[in-house]
Amino acid sequence: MSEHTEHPTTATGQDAHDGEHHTNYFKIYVTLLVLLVISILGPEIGILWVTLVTAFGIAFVKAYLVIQNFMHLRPEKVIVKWMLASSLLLMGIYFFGVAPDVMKHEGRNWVNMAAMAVVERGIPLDGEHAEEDEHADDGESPGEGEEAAVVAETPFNAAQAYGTVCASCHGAAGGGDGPAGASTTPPPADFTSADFWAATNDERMFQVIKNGGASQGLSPMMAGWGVLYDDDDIRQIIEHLKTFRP
Amino acid sequence: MAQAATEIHHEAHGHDAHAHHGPQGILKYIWSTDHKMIAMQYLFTGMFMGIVGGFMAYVFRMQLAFPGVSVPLFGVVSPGEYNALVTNHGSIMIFWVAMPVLIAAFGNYLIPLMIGADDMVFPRINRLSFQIFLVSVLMILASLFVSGGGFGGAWTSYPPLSAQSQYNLTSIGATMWLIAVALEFVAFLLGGINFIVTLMNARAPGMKAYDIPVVAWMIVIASILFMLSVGPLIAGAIMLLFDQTIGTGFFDPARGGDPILWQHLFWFFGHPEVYVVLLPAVGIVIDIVATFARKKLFGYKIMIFTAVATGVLSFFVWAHHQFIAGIDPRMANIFTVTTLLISVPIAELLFVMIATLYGGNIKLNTPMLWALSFIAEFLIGGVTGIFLGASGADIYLHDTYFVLAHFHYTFFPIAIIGTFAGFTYWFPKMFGKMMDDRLGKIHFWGTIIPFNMIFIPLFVLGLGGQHRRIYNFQNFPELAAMQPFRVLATVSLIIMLLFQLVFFWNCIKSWRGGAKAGRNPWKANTLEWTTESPPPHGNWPRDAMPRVYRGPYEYSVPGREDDYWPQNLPS
Amino acid sequence: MLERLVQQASSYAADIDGLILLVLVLVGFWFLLAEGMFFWLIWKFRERPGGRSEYITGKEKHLKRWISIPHALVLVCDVFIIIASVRVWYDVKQHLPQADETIRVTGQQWAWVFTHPGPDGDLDTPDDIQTVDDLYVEVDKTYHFQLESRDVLHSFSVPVFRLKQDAVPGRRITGWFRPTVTGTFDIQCAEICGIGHGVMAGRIHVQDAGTMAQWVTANSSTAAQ
Amino acid sequence: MEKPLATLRSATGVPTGRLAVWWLLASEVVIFGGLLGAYLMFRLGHPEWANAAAVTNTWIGATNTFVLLTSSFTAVLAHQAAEKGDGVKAANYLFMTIGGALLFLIIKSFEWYYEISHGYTITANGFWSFYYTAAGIHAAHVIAGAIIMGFIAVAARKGKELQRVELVGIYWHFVDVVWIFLFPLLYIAK
Repeated sequence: MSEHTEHPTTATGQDAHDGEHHTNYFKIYVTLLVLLVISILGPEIGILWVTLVTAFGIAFVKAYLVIQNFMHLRPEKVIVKWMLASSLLLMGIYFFGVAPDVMKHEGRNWVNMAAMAVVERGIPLDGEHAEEDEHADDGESPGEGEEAAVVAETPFNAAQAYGTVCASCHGAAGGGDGPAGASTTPPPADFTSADFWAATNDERMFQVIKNGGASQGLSPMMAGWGVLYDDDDIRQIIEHLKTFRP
Repeated sequence: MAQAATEIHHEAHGHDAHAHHGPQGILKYIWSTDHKMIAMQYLFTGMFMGIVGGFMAYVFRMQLAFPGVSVPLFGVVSPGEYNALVTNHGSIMIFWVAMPVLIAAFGNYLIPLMIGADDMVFPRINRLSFQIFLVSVLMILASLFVSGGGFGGAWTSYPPLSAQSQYNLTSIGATMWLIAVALEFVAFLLGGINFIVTLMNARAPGMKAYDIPVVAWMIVIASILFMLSVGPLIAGAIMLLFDQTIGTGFFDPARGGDPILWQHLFWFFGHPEVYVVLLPAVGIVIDIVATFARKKLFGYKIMIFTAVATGVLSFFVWAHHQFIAGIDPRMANIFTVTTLLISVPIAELLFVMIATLYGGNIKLNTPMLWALSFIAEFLIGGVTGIFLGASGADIYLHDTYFVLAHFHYTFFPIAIIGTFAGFTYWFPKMFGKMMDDRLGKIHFWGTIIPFNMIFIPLFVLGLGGQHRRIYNFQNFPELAAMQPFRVLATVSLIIMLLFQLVFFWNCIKSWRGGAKAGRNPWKANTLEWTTESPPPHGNWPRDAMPRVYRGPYEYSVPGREDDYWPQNLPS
Repeated sequence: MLERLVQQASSYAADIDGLILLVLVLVGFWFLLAEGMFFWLIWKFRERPGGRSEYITGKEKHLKRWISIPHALVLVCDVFIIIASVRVWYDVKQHLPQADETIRVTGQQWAWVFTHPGPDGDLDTPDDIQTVDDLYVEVDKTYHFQLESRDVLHSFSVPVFRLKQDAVPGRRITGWFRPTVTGTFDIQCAEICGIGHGVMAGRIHVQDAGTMAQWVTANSSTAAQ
Repeated sequence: MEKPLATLRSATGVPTGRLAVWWLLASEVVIFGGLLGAYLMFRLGHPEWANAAAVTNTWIGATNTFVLLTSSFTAVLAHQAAEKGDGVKAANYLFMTIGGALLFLIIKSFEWYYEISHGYTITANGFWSFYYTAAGIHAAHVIAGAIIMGFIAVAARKGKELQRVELVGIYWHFVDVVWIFLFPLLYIAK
């Protein structure tokens, strides 16, 4: 799906470069390797500006050499250069438009407390840690890996789940008096009332928690949580609710 | 839906199939690389999705007008379903209706014909683009029926709501929505490269840059805008996908991420996206206006340059969607300035379109009515945008129904009016038959009048402080009293939807029994009218491809007997 | 103009309404002019049997004026709007006047939690008063609010105050308002926050100094017990 | 399939295939630009990431840079051979480039295996999330490039579609350039 040789202007597609073939590719290649060595050795000195210049300055030089000589941008039509330049320019606009909000952690009338807390907490420098093998064996994440472990491996805890998803409406003590429940009509179920328990049974509660209140003709504001919790989890939650029973 | 497209096309010109050596039988339609066939696939898929999106609008408007009742054909709308409906209505109408119809369908159909080429430069990439698009269509439709329901976090999909399933309760729906959108982007990246390269390289001999019809220019400028703006959002979509599925924290503040970053990534794409769909519609309208006013354009180059200027400026304005979303207030001032500046090229573009009418001999048939109504209605959408671009006024108007009415006054003219204008104008070329003008006019008035009756009340509601995406306003004492406006909007919507039946009836009737169109029913200049209707595979005989001698809008040239002068006639 | 639809109940509500009116006048002028011109042209140059259009390229000087002069005037109008808009923005969002009292507003799925500083006037002390979905403030007193969110994005919107600000989890965004009218008004959440977004309604109670003082004593004493 | 006339035309003077590759790269620039721009903002705002970055192994990164630079060199030699019409030689150089790609991926997978087994997973913290996402998207490009080069090399050996050797070369050099920037961003800056 590209040019045919019989067409005069496109021929093999390399015509535009005729006469440019004297680039000595090997010389460029060696130059690139020398630059690579410098960019690795530069930061070893440990001075910040040397690191920046050798790491990023040299990256730009290397990219320039590859683009001009290997990709043959030099003899390419000017329109191609405009295309690439404008896409790079847009990235500059993007960076300067976004950085005041994302890179900085405070500004006029706002502070990003969460980001500051994360910076404050820091990441333990565990260079040796990586060398220690016992941690690799038990699969435990060092340092900041904790959160990941929470997401992936913690056994289900019904009380905790109640605290995260149920308590905002049903109240921390199950009284149907959570802050978010204040504005719902009808009000959230009160697990501390005997009437509630008289009117329901395990199967009905299971259905409501799994498929939502609307499935049993109750308030549609009670969402179905079957997406988040499997059947065993829901049964554990029901057991937890029974602890509120008067 | 692609099935319907192919069947209609089959009947329409089943006899010229001998011209090509591609796959035979039914495969010929599914596996075709012909740009016209792919355009039809996009067009009918887009129209089908338009019906889906329209049905969603009907359901949630019914809920707003008559809260809690069982909506006919749907049932009682729960809050979760309401959110899923508004989210998917927005996503579908923009990504699966406006983009495929205006850019992909008209772009595929018109660009090769208008520049005198026999196909797109990469026909197989073109087919791949549609196939990826089709997968994304199936994905978004399937996402509505999975456990937990469709994604309900608005089409902007702001995290943490979209990133964490304990907040949105639709872990599967949200991920499928995101994948569908990402696939759609990939499809349009492939299609876009094809459009751009085709226009740049495959023009007929003699066709210089300023001999290209405006609509082809506009589709290509739109494709370039899309390509250059969507990158950060593709990167963002991958990050959000990882947040949703494997638990990274790119947008989770507790773990060092930042939800504001997503807003920037989204709107860096989201604002140029408005112009991505606007420009093709403008191009279609300009072509139709020139043809039926029998006028040369008032300033062809001005139009191209204002379109480019709008496109360039659109990259500098994105944060006006986030004035009160937590960005630094000092940045808002910069974005106010750039946003208001964008009104200058857009105003110029509209002035030039209006000025083209001066001195014309205006024939008011169906395509022309659609084209003119685009100008009249889009003007309302344009001027109401100034209120929202002015940061001070946006404090009050942000996220109210005023915003909603504003962008429907831009997107409705773009996606619906622009599509109907283009469809009725090129219908004779696509199917070889003339459309019924009387039915067309009934459909036109039956769409335009209810359209205004839907959205003018919503302007009032917005100024009254009613916010978007709330499924039942009875919870707010100050808003409950404005119920009659909501009922008016809903009733108008139902009337408008019913009038669309006239359109489908007109299509079927004209396609089966309409008058034969001939090559050039509108006496237009551009190259697509110099071949048969519908054009055969390859568009022109391979040894008689057209040559171009002049610009596309040489109407009513003094000293010529005909009031048109096709581009390919040697003088 | 807007006050006929929604009451003005804060010190800057009138400024924002004034800006909206200014934009309406400037933009409305251009809108009516363009639409008027448009329909007049359609009527004037409607199809005549045997008629023929003029050949105009748009390069003619005497015709081009009709585009270039309005073009420049649109730019002038833009400048007016930008200046007015930035001034309002500066007063409402960028520059905070001295506060008489600071409150905290926390959004969560799907309720507003308000923290009043209590009698001592300081937040994060034991005598703070927490309320849910009901905010009690005193008329003619300048309030700073610290807006936070516990889970997803919310937006604190009081239409009668013309006040709106998104709450972003992890951030504390400070804003201000000064109620000028006593009464009870709606608080809406203006940023989709999940299935309960539609019920996330609050009420703001603007009271005179006496009632407010009573309310503070009554509630902080119960909190202290 | 017979090629359309459209594909053979070249109104700009740039061959159609090459123009399309340049546009593809322009769109890739904004994809990587968006991601690396976000990374840069977070990195500058979070000085503590330096401790996470300290764990990355500069020498493995440098070896991979060397491998990619070398494969770029063989890609350009393949282009040179294709220009002279020597399909077999071009194909051989392309196979060497594919070899470079495979070597790169093998080194990468050992590196990732080591890091993941020590608990530095993608969810460990922000730095590691960006590390795996950016390098992963880059690796996906390496894999895609290697597969495309395989097809082109097989065709080139038969002397067909030699102009495609240059097209895939341009793409490959771009993948190289992305790595040239990823290397200091992820490995050197500690």
